Amino acid sequence: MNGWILAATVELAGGGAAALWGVTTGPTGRRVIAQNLATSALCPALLLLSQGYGRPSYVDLALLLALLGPVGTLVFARLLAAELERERPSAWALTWAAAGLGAVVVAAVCAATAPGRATVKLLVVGALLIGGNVIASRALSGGFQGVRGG
Amino acid sequence: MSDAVIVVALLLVAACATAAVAQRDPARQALVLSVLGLFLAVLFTVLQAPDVGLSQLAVGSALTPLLIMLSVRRTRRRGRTKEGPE
Amino acid sequence: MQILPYLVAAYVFLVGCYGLATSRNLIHTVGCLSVCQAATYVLLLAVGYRDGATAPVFSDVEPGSRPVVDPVVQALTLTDVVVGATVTALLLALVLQVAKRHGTVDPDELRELRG
Amino acid sequence: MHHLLPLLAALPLLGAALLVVTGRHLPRAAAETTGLVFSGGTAALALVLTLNSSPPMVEWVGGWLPVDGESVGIVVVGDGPALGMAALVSLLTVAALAYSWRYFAEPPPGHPGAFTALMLVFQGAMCGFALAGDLFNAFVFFELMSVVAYALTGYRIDEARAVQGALTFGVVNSLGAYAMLMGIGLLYARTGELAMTKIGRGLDTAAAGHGGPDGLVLASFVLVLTGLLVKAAAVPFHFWLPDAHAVAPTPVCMLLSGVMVELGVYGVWRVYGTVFAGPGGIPAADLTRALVTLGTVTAAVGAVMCWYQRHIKRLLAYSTVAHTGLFLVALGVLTPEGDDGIALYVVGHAGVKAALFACAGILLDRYGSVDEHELHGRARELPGVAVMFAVGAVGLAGLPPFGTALGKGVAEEAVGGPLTVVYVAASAITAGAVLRITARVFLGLGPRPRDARSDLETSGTGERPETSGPLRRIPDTMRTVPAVLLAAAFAVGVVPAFGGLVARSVNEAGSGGAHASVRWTAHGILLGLASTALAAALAALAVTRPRWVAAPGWAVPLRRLQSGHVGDYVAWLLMGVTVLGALALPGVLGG
Amino acid sequence: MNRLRLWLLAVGGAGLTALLVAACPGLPRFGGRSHPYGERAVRASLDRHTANTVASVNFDQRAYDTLGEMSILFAAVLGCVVLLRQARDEHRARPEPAAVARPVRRYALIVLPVALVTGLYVVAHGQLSPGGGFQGGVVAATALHLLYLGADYGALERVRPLAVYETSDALAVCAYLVLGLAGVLAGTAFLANTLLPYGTFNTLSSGGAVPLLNAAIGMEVASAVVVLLATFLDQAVEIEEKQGS
Repeated sequence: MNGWILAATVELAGGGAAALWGVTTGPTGRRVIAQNLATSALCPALLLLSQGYGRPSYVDLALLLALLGPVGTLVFARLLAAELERERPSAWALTWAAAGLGAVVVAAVCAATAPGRATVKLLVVGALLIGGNVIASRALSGGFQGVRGG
Repeated sequence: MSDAVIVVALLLVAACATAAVAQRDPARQALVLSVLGLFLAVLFTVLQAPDVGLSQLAVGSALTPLLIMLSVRRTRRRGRTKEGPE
Repeated sequence: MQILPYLVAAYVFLVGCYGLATSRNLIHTVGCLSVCQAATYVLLLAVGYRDGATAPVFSDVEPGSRPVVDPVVQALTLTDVVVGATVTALLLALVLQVAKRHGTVDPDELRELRG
Repeated sequence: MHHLLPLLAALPLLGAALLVVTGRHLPRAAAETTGLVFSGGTAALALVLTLNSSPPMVEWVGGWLPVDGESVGIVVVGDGPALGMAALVSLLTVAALAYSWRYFAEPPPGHPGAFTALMLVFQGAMCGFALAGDLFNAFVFFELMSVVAYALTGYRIDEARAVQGALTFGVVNSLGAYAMLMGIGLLYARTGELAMTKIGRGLDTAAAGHGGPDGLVLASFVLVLTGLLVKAAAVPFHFWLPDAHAVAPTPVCMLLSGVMVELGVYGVWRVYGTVFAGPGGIPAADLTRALVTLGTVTAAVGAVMCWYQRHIKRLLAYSTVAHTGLFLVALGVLTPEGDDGIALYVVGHAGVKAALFACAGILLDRYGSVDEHELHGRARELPGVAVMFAVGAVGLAGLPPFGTALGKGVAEEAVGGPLTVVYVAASAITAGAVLRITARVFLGLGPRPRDARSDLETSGTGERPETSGPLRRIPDTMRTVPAVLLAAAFAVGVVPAFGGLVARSVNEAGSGGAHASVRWTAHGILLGLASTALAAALAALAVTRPRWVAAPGWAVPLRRLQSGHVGDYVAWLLMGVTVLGALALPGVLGG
Repeated sequence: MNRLRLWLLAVGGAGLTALLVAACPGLPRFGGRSHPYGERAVRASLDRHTANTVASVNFDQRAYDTLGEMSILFAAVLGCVVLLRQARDEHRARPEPAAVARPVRRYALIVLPVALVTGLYVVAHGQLSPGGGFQGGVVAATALHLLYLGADYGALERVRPLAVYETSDALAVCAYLVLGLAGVLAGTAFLANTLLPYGTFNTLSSGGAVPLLNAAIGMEVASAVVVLLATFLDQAVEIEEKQGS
């Protein structure tokens, strides 16, 4: 048990429980937001775990999640567009808080690894994570309109 | 103590599975299932199975939700045309 | 901790079965089936786990420097994940056709195939 | 020679892939010929290997030969029963493909070979499952076989019943497969091995440590058997079968009822014999209790439900349920004679049942209906089909010298005592129902039956022919295939060397090395004649005095259980797990 | 809810629970050290210079299982194509183009190439680091569908000649089988990994036939997922029932 794993455990417990609560209660719009935030909570946890286990190859998991998590949210934004258009859910404070958390974790892990290809990969993960989440939030609060036939 | 993270991941999976069954609306269930996929991927990571975690992420985060949501859309659209033209 | 992962696997399987039996929507039924399958992943990987070990992937660690978990169950689970995804897709295709031909996805309203 | 064993699974898969690659550019006839070539080639290979299966062959896929008895590869077994099942599967696939020659109305646009390709994958999957000597590998091919079967069952997407039946089939069988995988996981946890023989040895070693089997062995036994018994459609796991077999396209029905269900029984035999038969497994008395109980109930329920059907394909599906029960009973007594008996019975039954389904398919395509009441007397113009249907019925009853009669006679002697009654009754009732159909539909005997309560039964009216429009003339392929199948079922009993060959190869692979001889006995011949006479009497009674054999009150709840609701079937599956566990419990407690 | 079903469920569920709980004490302690097959697999993998043991189990030691798994995917996709074909009473309608907010569209178009490259990377490194043909193939196929999410269905259809994907799906299956048959023709065994040199440990070409089988799976999975999603998208977006049917 080292600090990295402890941090990951805390983040997993807090972020995971919050995401689970959010995704099972309330109106549909809020649930989709919670689904989006689950990505932003768990992706940094995966980075921390990779560092904690001393296995740089585990970063691939975070990379894949940062790539595909927002894609999944876009799926919901696209196919639930009619409902979301009515609700227009937005939680910018939470989104930016999650983005900040992601940035902090990426910075911390970067600082702990020797500069090189691994750092580039981490930065790509960070950029994809933050960019993806912000865009997914944007898509939820009215990114798709007039989606009927398509 | 080093098992704490495994316990957390296991409990999240169990809770999320319960929630996925309890959501009776398929669109909402798809949301919970996608989160369940993420929790499973994390559980696989802490059980030191990154290969399986990767495939769970690849399948669970975008592919399965897309399939379910497309099916929901198709069945709902059917219901709408039955009620009459929009 | 000794048997918690196994209990979780059993619990998830049972919860999935409950959902299957009480489902009111066939798409939901297919979702519950994938919950049942999640139980098999948890069981298999829990069986292969080993305390303090790491993944049996030697791209970034020296072989033999650290104990590794069982790779066989991971390969089995990988196969299982693929099977789960494809079965979900095929069953959803059938649900779509049921929706078209019966006009409903509620199993209680299907009035064929009795006796 | 043994290097060729995995090809039995690989060749049909290669054929299917090639058909999809070239599918867009091939004319339909070429696609179907390709299918026949690949499936026939596999059948030939299976036959050659079967004839060379003594002594049994073993192949380690990938060349991972064991070092000091330990291997990391997958083992494929080529003993008599495995190769015999593969040969049976392959020959029946050839028959089904020949039957469906230019059969379906409209192949999916751009995929003229899709149906043939799926049939080839189905064949490859069943061969792979039959040869599997590794438990997880068996699961993979089991799942492949199921997935193809769901797709084939729902092939006629215009039919409301077909898609519902396929979905029920899919959900119940997938759940059964996952239960089986849980069981495999438990076995791996205990022994750390996946090859069946190694698991068996591992269980014995573990049990030697702490005296006899424990809860884990029981749980894994029940879970693995659940998967296999769902496939074998034992009561109460059987509900999906009539729903699926009655709605699948006819060539698919021939395979589903002819061999796929029997592969479930074969799986039980293989898994018990190699994994659970040792001192660390489930004691023989418990297996006997479990299988004989479930088998008897299955035979009874199948026979009763079969009798009250008016949908002809559904009736045949229930007769498959009844016969599976008989197979399970003979398997459960765990004697070499019992094993030989079911081996022969399965071969004969496959020919007879496939031929009956083929005849039902002719009715469907000629009249657009498979309803006994609606078709009353209409099929008088098809005397050839009538003869085949009647011959199939007496084959089902076990009239000597059909292969079914030989197998049934040997099995009856093996089970002995009151269980013989189950054999005679179940085969007589199912055959009587088929004879009743022959009399009413093909001969127009008796008054036209009146429709009963429609919420209790599924009628066979309003079905759509599988060909483009109702057939005016029955194609030669559709007539020849059932005739050949019936002749084959006849030959199984008549060719004297065949029974001995089957018995020798079955006993060499299992049954603890004990050899039993298989021959016609006066006892078996008399019982076969008795079943046939009883069947004829029942049919005559039903046609002339319909009121005497009308559904009594006690049958209503039984029929209501078949509710068409997938939730009910899942609940029954859980119930079945519990019953199976309870039946196998005493040995574990005692140990 | 049906009363009988609830009773069955209660009794059956209780029985299954008892069975599974009874099995738990018999299971080895979680995290135990006895994994005979696993240890043999690790040794065999290192002998053949495959850094990712899981890839070695999947594509070398238990490649026959992977053949079955691949066939399941192949059969399921073929099954979906057959089941979701256009029925007699249906017709196709052109979907209307969707209005997508500009940042979302831009994001989709930027991420698409990144995801494709990631997918290929995951496939190519399958025998070294976590990942492989299956994971990478799904990522690559999902990437293509960003076009649907970021633009509309018409844009996706323009880059997706379905026939090509169906053919490459089946070709990949053929390639896997032919690689397996090569072993039989060479006189060793089906799917034997003895024909190619094992290469240097922890490089892209190590492991003999493992990278080839891995690539075949990657191609198969990517094409299969594209076809699978295409059949569902067609249903959800294009195919409509005729009015009055």
